[in-house]
Amino acid sequence: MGKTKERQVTTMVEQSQRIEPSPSQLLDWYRQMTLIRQFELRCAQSYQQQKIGGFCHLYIGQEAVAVGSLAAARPSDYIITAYRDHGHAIARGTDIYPLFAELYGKSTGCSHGKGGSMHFFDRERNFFGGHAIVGAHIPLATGLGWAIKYRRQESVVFCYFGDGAMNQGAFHEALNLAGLFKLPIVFLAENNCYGMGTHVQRASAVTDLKLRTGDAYGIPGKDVDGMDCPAMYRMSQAAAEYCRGGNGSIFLEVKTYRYRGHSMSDPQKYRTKEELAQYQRYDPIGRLEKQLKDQGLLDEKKIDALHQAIHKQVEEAHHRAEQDPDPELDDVWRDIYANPFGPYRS
Amino acid sequence: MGKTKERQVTTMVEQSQRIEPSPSQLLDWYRQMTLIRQFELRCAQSYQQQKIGGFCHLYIGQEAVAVGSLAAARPSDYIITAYRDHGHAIARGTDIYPLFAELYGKSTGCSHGKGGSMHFFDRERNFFGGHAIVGAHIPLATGLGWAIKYRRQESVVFCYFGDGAMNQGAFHEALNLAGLFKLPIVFLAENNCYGMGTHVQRASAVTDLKLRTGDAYGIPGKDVDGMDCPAMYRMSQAAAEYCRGGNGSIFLEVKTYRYRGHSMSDPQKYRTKEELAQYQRYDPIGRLEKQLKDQGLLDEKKIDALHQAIHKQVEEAHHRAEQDPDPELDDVWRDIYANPFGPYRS
Amino acid sequence: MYGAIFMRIPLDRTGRDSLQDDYVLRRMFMPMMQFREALNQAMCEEMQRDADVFLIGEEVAEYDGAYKVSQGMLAKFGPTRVVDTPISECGFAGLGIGAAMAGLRPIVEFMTFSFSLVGFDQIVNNAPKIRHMSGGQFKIPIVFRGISGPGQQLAATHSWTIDALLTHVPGLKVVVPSTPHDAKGLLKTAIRDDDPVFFLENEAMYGNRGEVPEQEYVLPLGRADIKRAGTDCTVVAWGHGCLTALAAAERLNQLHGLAVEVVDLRSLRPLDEESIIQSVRKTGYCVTVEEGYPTCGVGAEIAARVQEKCLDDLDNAVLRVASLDVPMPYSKPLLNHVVPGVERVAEAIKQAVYFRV
Amino acid sequence: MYGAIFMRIPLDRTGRDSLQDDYVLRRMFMPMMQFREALNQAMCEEMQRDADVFLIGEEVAEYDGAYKVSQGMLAKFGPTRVVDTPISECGFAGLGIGAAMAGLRPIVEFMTFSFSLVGFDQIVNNAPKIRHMSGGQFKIPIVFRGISGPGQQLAATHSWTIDALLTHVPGLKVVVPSTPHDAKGLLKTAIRDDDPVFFLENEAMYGNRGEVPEQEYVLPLGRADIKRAGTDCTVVAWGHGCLTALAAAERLNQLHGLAVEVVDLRSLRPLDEESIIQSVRKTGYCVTVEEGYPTCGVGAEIAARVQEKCLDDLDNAVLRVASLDVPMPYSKPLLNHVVPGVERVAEAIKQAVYFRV
Ligand SMILES: Cc1ncc(C[n+]2csc(CCOP(=O)(O)OP(=O)(O)O)c2C)c(N)n1
Ligand SMILES: Cc1ncc(C[n+]2csc(CCOP(=O)(O)OP(=O)(O)O)c2C)c(N)n1
Ligand SMILES: [Mg+2]
Ligand SMILES: [Mg+2]
Repeated sequence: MGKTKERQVTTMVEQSQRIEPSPSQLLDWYRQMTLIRQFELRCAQSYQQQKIGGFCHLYIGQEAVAVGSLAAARPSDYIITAYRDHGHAIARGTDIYPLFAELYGKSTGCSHGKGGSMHFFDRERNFFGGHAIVGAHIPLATGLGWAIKYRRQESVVFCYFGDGAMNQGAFHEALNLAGLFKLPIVFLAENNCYGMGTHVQRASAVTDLKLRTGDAYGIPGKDVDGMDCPAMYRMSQAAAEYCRGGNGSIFLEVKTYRYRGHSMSDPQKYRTKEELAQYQRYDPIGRLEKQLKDQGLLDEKKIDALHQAIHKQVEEAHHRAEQDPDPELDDVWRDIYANPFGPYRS
Repeated sequence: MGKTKERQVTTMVEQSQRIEPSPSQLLDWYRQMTLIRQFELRCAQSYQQQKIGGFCHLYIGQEAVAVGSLAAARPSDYIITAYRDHGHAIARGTDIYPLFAELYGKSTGCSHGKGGSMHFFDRERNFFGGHAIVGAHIPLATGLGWAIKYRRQESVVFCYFGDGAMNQGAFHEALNLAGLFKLPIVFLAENNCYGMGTHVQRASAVTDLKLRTGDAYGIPGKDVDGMDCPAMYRMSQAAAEYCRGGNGSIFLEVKTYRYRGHSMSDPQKYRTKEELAQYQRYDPIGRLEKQLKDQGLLDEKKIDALHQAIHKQVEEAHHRAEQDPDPELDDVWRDIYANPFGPYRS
Repeated sequence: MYGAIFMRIPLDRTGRDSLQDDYVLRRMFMPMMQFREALNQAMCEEMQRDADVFLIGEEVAEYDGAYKVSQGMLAKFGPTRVVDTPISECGFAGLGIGAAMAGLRPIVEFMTFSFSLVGFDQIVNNAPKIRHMSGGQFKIPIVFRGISGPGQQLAATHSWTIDALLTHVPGLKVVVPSTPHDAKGLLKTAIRDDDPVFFLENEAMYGNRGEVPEQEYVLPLGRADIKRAGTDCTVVAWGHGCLTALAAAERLNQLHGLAVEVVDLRSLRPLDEESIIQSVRKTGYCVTVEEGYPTCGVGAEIAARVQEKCLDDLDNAVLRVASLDVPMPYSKPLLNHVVPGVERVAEAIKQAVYFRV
Repeated sequence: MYGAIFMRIPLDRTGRDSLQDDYVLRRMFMPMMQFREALNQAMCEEMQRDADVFLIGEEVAEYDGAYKVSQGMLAKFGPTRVVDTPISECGFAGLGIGAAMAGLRPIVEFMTFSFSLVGFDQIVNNAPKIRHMSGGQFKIPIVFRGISGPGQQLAATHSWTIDALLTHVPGLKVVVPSTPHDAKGLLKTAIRDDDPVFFLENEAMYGNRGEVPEQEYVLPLGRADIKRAGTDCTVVAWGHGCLTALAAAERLNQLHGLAVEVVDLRSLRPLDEESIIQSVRKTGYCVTVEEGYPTCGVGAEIAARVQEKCLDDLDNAVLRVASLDVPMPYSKPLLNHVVPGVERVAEAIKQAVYFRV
């Protein structure tokens, strides 16, 4: 990686350290992370009751990544991620009612019941989806970045994927294109240590993931503590600025951990309870809660009130979604073609 | 890249410098390179006469790469390359008569007329082919390396590909597998500055190709002068030893240049005559010829005799191949299945 | 070199109302033009018309296109709109799809569709399904174009006729023109279409010349064209196979006075089933012609539909002509033996109509 | 739980002479076994028999297989022969093919064949064509196995029935068993076969139980099996679709006394055309059942062949039952509407035989 790039990155990191979130931001993030977690606990429950089908990949433990990074995103920025997408959608501001409805396969769902847990979309919020083929959305991110550059916009793409996805050819080709065309993309590798049951050490020849993109694609890499929401925000904000400045792409190795199994049907024999417990000690929500308490911004009463409000919000959205009608059977022919023909004409 | 790896590579380079090819080796390489060039000039002629079909990618200018590196290969080593494969097959020892016959699509061809220029194969010499989908043979090389390791053999894979191929996903996945499983593979990227009409600077976000594999896959990279046959030999020999020693794979960025168009139908508007002329000054054959003359191993008379012998060899092989019969039409059903059925049964 | 015709473009049965204005009877001047020029014109006109359209692919810009289809376009539109890529089919196909999601209208050139297989997931999963999986929130207005069909002795991996693999997949559209005229009109429509359209060309046809109107025109997707009218046998073909079929029809007419009707599908998805059925109802016989592998091919689909929709009108089974069921060999005589030529098509037609000398 | 039968494995018409010794009438004890156990046994037996056989794929080793097909195999054979990979389908498919070229006999597991599309070039270009392009110098004894078919609400990209895409390609073999018995016998043959064999399983069937002989046995590729004999209508099916067909046949028998014959193809390439034709000659009616997309599907191929080979024996057109021609939706009622169930197959059969109450 060239000297200029290195200097730019040092500047970026320094800049990030000067960014100070406001109390209201911190409180909002606490609320968002709690909302994501409550949402997902409710999902887990419904899934176990077999009311939700398909695969369901919970984000529990990783909430700070989506919340902290997307706090740095403008409404005009583009967001794209993989199938573990609940947290990103909620942090992007999608209401949880259409998300629940999607999980229930209802036509009121955020993808009209066609996508399910792995395929949340929200066009209005520039949320370009959850995508379920590992790595296959990373090239799409280059297209989003391309469109931004083509139109000389100031926007940035936030592209999320897992440590496991980095071993896909699609990752390689996309990163080279992003480096070559200097596309405004923040690549966020959520390194939660596992791709399904395989530890990153057993999947990646090099485990220091932040190094994988510098010499290979001229895209500087930095790591960041994904269990620390303000840290995520600071680095993402600086990274987005770096990209808006026309410097091309940047790569963040986000160190995080998922508490639950890969999906709902994972016996998790590949890790010990101790390993899990160790990470849970750094729980992103607990950590921010403590900070907010220390700063006098939260107390037990406020926390209780907030949790109750969120609980109510979750239950109401869930209930409403559950009551919604299933799609009409004829819906299977709809929304396949934008210029439909034959049986696809509605 | 780890400290241990770096040390190993330094050792390898030092070792390579101590390797001294014998006079008879040098003379043989001179003969081989001349044979390859004469062979290909004959190909070009036949192609222009439209006696040869398909695509035909000449190796002229790059002869030192195949000859020098394959001088380091044992008969039990595995060789695999892309569609620009004439030089590798000849340097591996395949007789030029079945190669000509292949170009003519004859059943006496090295691939029985089924493969053509891009698909030379020679099982007997562990030459695992010419492959025409860019990058797609690199994963095959990991399989060859896997088989060697599985059987605890001492062999090494020599895997050749172009600078352009390095932007394929297949390259990425293969290098990661090779790094992860520590497979005995010498990866030789023949950087001839162009993938078709696209300069490496316009295709690769990072043009210092030798750096692309260290941090990304834990596979150390070194560059080597591909216009210098003895240098190619020394480095390849040391690299092969590195792999035989159980250290895993190694990556060589081979700096070279092709004199002819990408294929026979390339108007070459993407480069200047001067650029070409500059590289031709370092012509691998001319350079070795000068060295051999300086060492008193060759003189004009010997050179003449050798050229005439090779000319005769080429003409005879060509003539014989041209006379050979076309395959029987029923041959189209043959050699598709090893355990054939229905119409594929011969 | 100039003709003048009335274009036979019907007004009904098209899915694209917004385009119907263009389908009018018009007197047109028809200069002769190469297939590749027609494609070039279509792209240039659409790029002039709509700033969101851009062309991307290997060697499309500085090299002027591996097969010179994009000749001069870099000079005309500059490097932001005519874009060379690394050899990364998965990457730049995905880039195109992402750009389409963001509202641009990319034309992605595959040097040949044989190379698209390394990016197959992008083209059969992302392109056709993201709209659906998002419940219709996104449209994917993208054209993938390039060569489909066996080239000149390029051997097995380089000689894909990809028609059937793509036609199999709902969410895509597949267009295969057989004349410069159709190529231009269909490509313009494909570029304006809001869905992923695969536009399949053929190396052997790039140099073909044909009449192309001077005035602007577009052709609807999903409308077959009767390239030769006849009453004795229906031959269903498309792309390069259509030319083979026409030659066979001509030969049979000259030799035996047979009146063969050649239905040029022009697009495989949407498929103009009605035109096929109508023709078969008339002739009672049907032969399909394709250059791809026979098994689960497009010919199989047509045969299955024809027997389903008009079994009682058939006086013989639908016969399929396709490449032999083998990988393409390099050797020229072998290759010519594998790919269906005029002779083989003519024989099949004779067999289909129980023709005996 | 134990039955005893004489196995009906004929001796003729098989392409694999070396295996014929195994196809003898034998009295066998038949313990009940899950489909996944049958697969597991087949792999274990072949790995015990031949040290060149190894299993590689995502999560096959330490995780015991994403769908537990390889349960216990790591413990039995160690990490050199039961190998976890990164999520690199192109990479490890290629690794398998390369290892096969070098003489090993890999079994490559795709978690599902939906994921194989990112490595599609390896499986449709390298695997089936290298032998051919080398003029027969190399054989590629490799098995790719995994799930093909819509799972439980996995949405469009994850629900591929890949049968037709693969069957299209000469150079491959495609096997789709419907019972634990067939699965074991066919997988063992596939592993011993010297060509690339695609072995397509189905999540919905892994838990199914059936009788499996205790003694060793293998089954030939390319031999259909009449899973239910009947005289009123031929239903051609395979894999999971075969179970749907059997259920429909049973229902029609109970409700209306129809005697439906169900031909289980078991392998799509080689395809046992003779068995299909024989059955259709007998019944005069034919329905195909598949879970993939209909267009250019395997049903189309069968319909095309049936009408070609025995048009005069058909008393009605061949009807195809397939998934609707749409991407798979997530919603359960929508999914169930798209994938053909017993009801839809039964209706098609009634329609095919002009059945009226
Ligand atoms: C191409 C492909 N291969 C395999 C899978 C199955 N699969 C789904 S998620 C997953 C693990 C991905 O791990 P990672 O990228 O680290 O993301 P995480 O699940 O940890 O968020 C696998 C193997 C898939 N969906 N797509
Ligand atoms: C996947 C794929 N894409 C495109 C092509 C067309 N093509 C053949 S060779 C080539 C250039 C390759 O360049 P490089 O790897 O540098 O090798 P070189 O030709 O310089 O030896 C291209 C684009 C192909 N064969 N395969
Ligand atoms: Mg992970
Ligand atoms: Mg090159």
